[in-house]
Amino acid sequence: MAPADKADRARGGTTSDDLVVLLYRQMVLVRVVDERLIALHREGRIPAHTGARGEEAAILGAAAALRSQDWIFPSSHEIGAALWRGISLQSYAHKVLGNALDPGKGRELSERLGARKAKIASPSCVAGAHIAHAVGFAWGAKSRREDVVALAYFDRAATSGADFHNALNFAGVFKPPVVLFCRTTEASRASRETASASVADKAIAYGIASSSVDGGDLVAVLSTVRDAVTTAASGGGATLVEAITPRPGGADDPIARLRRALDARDLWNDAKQAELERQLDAEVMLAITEAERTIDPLVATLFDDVYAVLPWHLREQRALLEKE
Amino acid sequence: MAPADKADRARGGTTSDDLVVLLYRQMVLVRVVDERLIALHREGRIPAHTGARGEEAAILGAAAALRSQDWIFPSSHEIGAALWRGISLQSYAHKVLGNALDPGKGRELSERLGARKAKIASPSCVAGAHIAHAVGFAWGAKSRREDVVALAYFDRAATSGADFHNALNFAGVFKPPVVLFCRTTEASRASRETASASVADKAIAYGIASSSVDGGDLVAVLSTVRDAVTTAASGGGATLVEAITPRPGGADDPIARLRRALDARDLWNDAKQAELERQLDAEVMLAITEAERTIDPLVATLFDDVYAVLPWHLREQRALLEKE
Amino acid sequence: MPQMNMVQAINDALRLEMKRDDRVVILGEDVGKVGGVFRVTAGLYDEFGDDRVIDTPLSEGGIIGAAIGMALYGLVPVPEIQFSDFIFPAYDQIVSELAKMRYRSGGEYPAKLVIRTPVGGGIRGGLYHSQSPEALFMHVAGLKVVCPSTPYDAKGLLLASIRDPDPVLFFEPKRVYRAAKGEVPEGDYTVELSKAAVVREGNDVTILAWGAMLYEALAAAGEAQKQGIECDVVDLRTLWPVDIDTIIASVKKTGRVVVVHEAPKTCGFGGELVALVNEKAFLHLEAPPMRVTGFDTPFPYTLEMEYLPLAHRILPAIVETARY
Amino acid sequence: MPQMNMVQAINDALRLEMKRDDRVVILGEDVGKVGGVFRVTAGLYDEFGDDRVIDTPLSEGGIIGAAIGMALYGLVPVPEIQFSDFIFPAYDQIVSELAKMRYRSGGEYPAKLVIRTPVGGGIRGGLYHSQSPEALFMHVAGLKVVCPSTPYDAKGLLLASIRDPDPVLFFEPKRVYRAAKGEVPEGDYTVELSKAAVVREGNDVTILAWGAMLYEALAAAGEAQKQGIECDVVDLRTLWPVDIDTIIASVKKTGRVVVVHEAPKTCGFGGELVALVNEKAFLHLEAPPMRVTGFDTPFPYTLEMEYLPLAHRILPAIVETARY
Ligand SMILES: Cc1ncc(C[n+]2csc(CCOP(=O)(O)OP(=O)(O)O)c2C)c(N)n1
Ligand SMILES: Cc1ncc(C[n+]2csc(CCOP(=O)(O)OP(=O)(O)O)c2C)c(N)n1
Ligand SMILES: [Mg+2]
Ligand SMILES: [Mg+2]
Repeated sequence: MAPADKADRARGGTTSDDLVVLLYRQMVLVRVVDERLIALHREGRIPAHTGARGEEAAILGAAAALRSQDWIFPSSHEIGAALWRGISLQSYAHKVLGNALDPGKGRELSERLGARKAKIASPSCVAGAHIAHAVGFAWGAKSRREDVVALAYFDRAATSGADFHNALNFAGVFKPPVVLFCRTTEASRASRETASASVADKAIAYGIASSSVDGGDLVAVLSTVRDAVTTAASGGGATLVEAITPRPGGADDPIARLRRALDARDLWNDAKQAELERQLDAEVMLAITEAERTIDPLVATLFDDVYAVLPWHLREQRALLEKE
Repeated sequence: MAPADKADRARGGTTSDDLVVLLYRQMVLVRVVDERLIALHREGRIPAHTGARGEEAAILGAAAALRSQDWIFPSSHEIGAALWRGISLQSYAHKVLGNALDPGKGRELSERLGARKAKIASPSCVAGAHIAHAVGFAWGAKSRREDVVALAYFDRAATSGADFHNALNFAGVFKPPVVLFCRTTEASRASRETASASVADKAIAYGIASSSVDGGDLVAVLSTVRDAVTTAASGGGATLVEAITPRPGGADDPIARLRRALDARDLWNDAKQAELERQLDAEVMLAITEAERTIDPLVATLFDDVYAVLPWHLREQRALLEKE
Repeated sequence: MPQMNMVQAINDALRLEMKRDDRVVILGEDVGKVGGVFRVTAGLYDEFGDDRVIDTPLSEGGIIGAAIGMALYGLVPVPEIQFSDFIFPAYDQIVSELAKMRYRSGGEYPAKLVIRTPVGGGIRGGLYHSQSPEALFMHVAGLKVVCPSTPYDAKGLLLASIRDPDPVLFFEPKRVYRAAKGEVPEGDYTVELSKAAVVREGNDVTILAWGAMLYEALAAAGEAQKQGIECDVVDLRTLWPVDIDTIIASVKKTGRVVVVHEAPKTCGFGGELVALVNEKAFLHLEAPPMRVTGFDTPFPYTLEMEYLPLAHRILPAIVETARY
Repeated sequence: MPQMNMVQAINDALRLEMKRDDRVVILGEDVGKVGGVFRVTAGLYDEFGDDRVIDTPLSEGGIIGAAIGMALYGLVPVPEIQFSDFIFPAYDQIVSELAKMRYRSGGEYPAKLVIRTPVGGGIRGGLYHSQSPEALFMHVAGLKVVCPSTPYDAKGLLLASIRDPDPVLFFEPKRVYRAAKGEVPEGDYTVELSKAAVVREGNDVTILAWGAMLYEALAAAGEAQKQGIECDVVDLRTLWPVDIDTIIASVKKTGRVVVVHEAPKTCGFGGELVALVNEKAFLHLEAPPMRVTGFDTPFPYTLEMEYLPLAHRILPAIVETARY
């Protein structure tokens, strides 16, 4: 069962201790995955990995605020949301290697993970392109009168692009049930993306609602995004949520912070932590090792999925390649 | 002498009666041109003409607020600004016909008028594309430390496009001396371009200054844009000015309104009006008749100005066409 | 059977398909209340309501970006781009997202939509209301490109395009929107994609054409006959994937080829067709395949009839090829 | 003479020209403090300051739109697009504005800039860090397109491009950024645009190639020699306007042609070259010109080496052409 489904059962709209502990474990999982993959890349075993260290509370808080029928439009690095939605570590490991068992057929970079069964759309490398898709998708749900909310993850740099502008403008005019979730890293606030006081302020230009939240605080993100989902689901249209995320590793590190809170309430302790890390690390290594053993996609698959059916010119090109 | 130069001499930063009367005459000129060209189009003598009825005060007020070294980036229909800057009616008439004496060489639609000698950039048909150019141009002046301000005209619909977003975002970050002048027609406010309360509000998203002004009030536009020019010229960066323009013909018609004010102060009267309209109408008709008599651009000119120098393939294509 | 022009035939197809399939929605600039600047969507807003015939902000990027999202939700959007010259603000969404969605997601996320847009010159539209951008989409894997020349084909191809599983660029030759008339069956029928039509038979020269230029090709073929040259005139109808079998069969019969298109010559579809003919029928060629195309200049305004590859420019190419 | 790789040679050209001409400015994403993701602009920020080496927001449309405005002011911007895959958000500004500015203004407003951007695959970049979009710019009248294959040419062609009066797309083959090494003179020199280089001589088969694929062509030519086939290998260097004389002279000598490029086959530059050879050397052709290109699929990730037209795919084409 996907952690998200367990949570759905546990939850009923409230933030139970069970849910928070479940999410804490997922945050640790994501951190372990990131650190392990970065190390494996240094060893030359896998392609480059950026990860989302410091953004775990923002990513998981937003994902956990969604209902099971809601959809996620990821940008990049939101592997945590996919694992939360039940994508297995093994499946992700195959993707990292881009091998024959990668459900994405070895077509895209390792941190661009979509999955229909998890209701996660196909991410683009083009920063911000998917924000417009989330808006159109939610608009589709609205026009079919179905109770589905879409959430798009993106970061501050994506707000400079045309797609952000188009998406928010259409969201303002057509009021689809969408949550526009910006992960603004502390570090990125120094960069010259915009002179606006905040990303949240940009909502004014489009006549949509907005809120700001401490992206290092899991429970705060969860509750802020839940409100936005409720607004969306009840016909209130789009909300631009800005979650400002801390630098990882320091005192504000979202995992360390949540850990302190759980420890204080005896919901967690050093022994549990050590055991969890050992177990997760082993799972990650096992999955990667298994993926390394798997063959590459077959050459003929190069030509699949360009169109629904192979047209004559791709049949010819495939035959040529197979002949060689 | 261009009306703008006469005005420059008369002015010294203040809004003298002379200046207002001069601008009033230009507003009437533009209206006469528009009405005459629309009628001539109905007769099938010239291509379609949209004109700028109701927007004369906004267009001329903004143009007259600029200093002689400042540049204009037009969108469309801002023929009034070109005439103000000294483009002759005759030259414009040649453009309307797209003939051999059209300085634009018969390459663009009749209401897309640029002219280097009048410091008016080349307008695009792509709504909003030029706004980014105005920002880049002003940025160029800033980086050369030269005291030049650029003003871009556009309308509310153009705010939906990517170029508006890019231009304003870059303007916020790099603070070029630019005035972003939106002509919002009363009619267009009903259209579904945006859910923002106003165009001026959109400045918040980019951290730039803004102001709103009654676009039917020549003197108000003049003074608002002068302020924006002063801000720009003194290092204060960009201002987004929204001028809301009335429906033409009614009580709020900008020409009728200014006329009432001038009449009340004995600066204008029926006799002057009748004389002016008669004279302008004759000038327009003369210019168009002359333009109609002028031949089309020579066929060989089709290939000029694609590149600075004709490359081999265009030499071949020109030879082919001339052979036929 | 009723007589229709192409505008009516397309309108008929849209109405029929919207009745048959409630997932079909139309969106674009002024497609709703106004019924489109060419009246192609006239009446649909009243019949299907503003949930299914949607006036959007002036943003082609927003239109296509949102339409992709709608398609992911399960709708079948048929966005209109008012003029194909204005498709470029949406180019990134089309080539980076729409064309690659199925592929990059390993087949999980086909994104199906049909983009309708008028193409071509001859209506005194100047640089930005005249272009024929087909090659810019054919070079991008994952897209299909269709361009009808008759009302019958327009209806049948549009219905086939909407029901096809892949994204289609549906280019409408606006010069013959009203001029092309013919019998169009009431009710449902399709014209299969990737099937060309031999619209005139002859053994001497193959002419490959489509859209508005088909009529010029036919006129030239008529003139050529007076000189004893019999032409096989092939209306490609679907430009990509093209009906290679029909083309090669004709070329094997005639040994001589003239390709006609409005778009600029360099890297246009003409070059591709010449290369394909070389690859598949080299030993049958009795003369170098010729291209009669628009010139490698922007589309001019006054001299547009000199720019277009009209019958009087096609005829000498036919004669030269035949006599080679 | 110092040995340089291509990154160093381009950096050297930029430094030299920025010293020589203070109108030259660089702008782009992370071109300043970071020195570019490929380090091509390294050190320039420190040397010339942030007025001339400018870090911009993440918006290719904004970068090119603003650069056009700077060019109109009189600067000579050399914007960098971080990967050519991300050039499409700027496509409208490039094809509708930059390419057409001189033409539509009747020659009054040339807009001169050089857009530098890395192209090509082979670095495990997947769909969006690997493409070769040259044909999408060559089809648009008004642009020049350059792609060097050696450090010497990269420096000389970049200096020529910056001094050329027309807008240039300068495509840098990133797969050989560091692998291509050679002697590069210190100080000023140019390599004339539109001049190809015959880099290996032979009488049997002409190979037309450029960029990273030149090395594959040379490797294949070396192998072919072992089978007794002598190849004329032509490095086009400037893709458009291409050096037609050198191409045709070679084809008249050999009668056989193989074109190699990474971009997809359909409507790529290969088709154009085949058509040009047909038009100008038909009677000299002893075999059908062949194309060895990328496939008509999006650029894959895992299977990229199967996608690329490497030497082992070029060789059979050479042999087949030679033995035809
Ligand atoms: C349209 C587009 N242009 C350029 C890029 C390349 N790119 C990827 S990340 C990035 C810098 C901005 O990323 P940021 O979010 O600030 O850093 P991150 O959080 O990814 O570390 C750039 C320019 C892109 N993905 N999309
Ligand atoms: C990018 C782009 N898309 C479409 C168009 C076509 N177009 C011209 S005016 C217009 C309607 C919006 O114009 P608006 O300013 O509201 O009306 P106007 O003041 O011109 O009468 C449209 C869609 C365009 N010029 N540019
Ligand atoms: Mg980021
Ligand atoms: Mg308007």
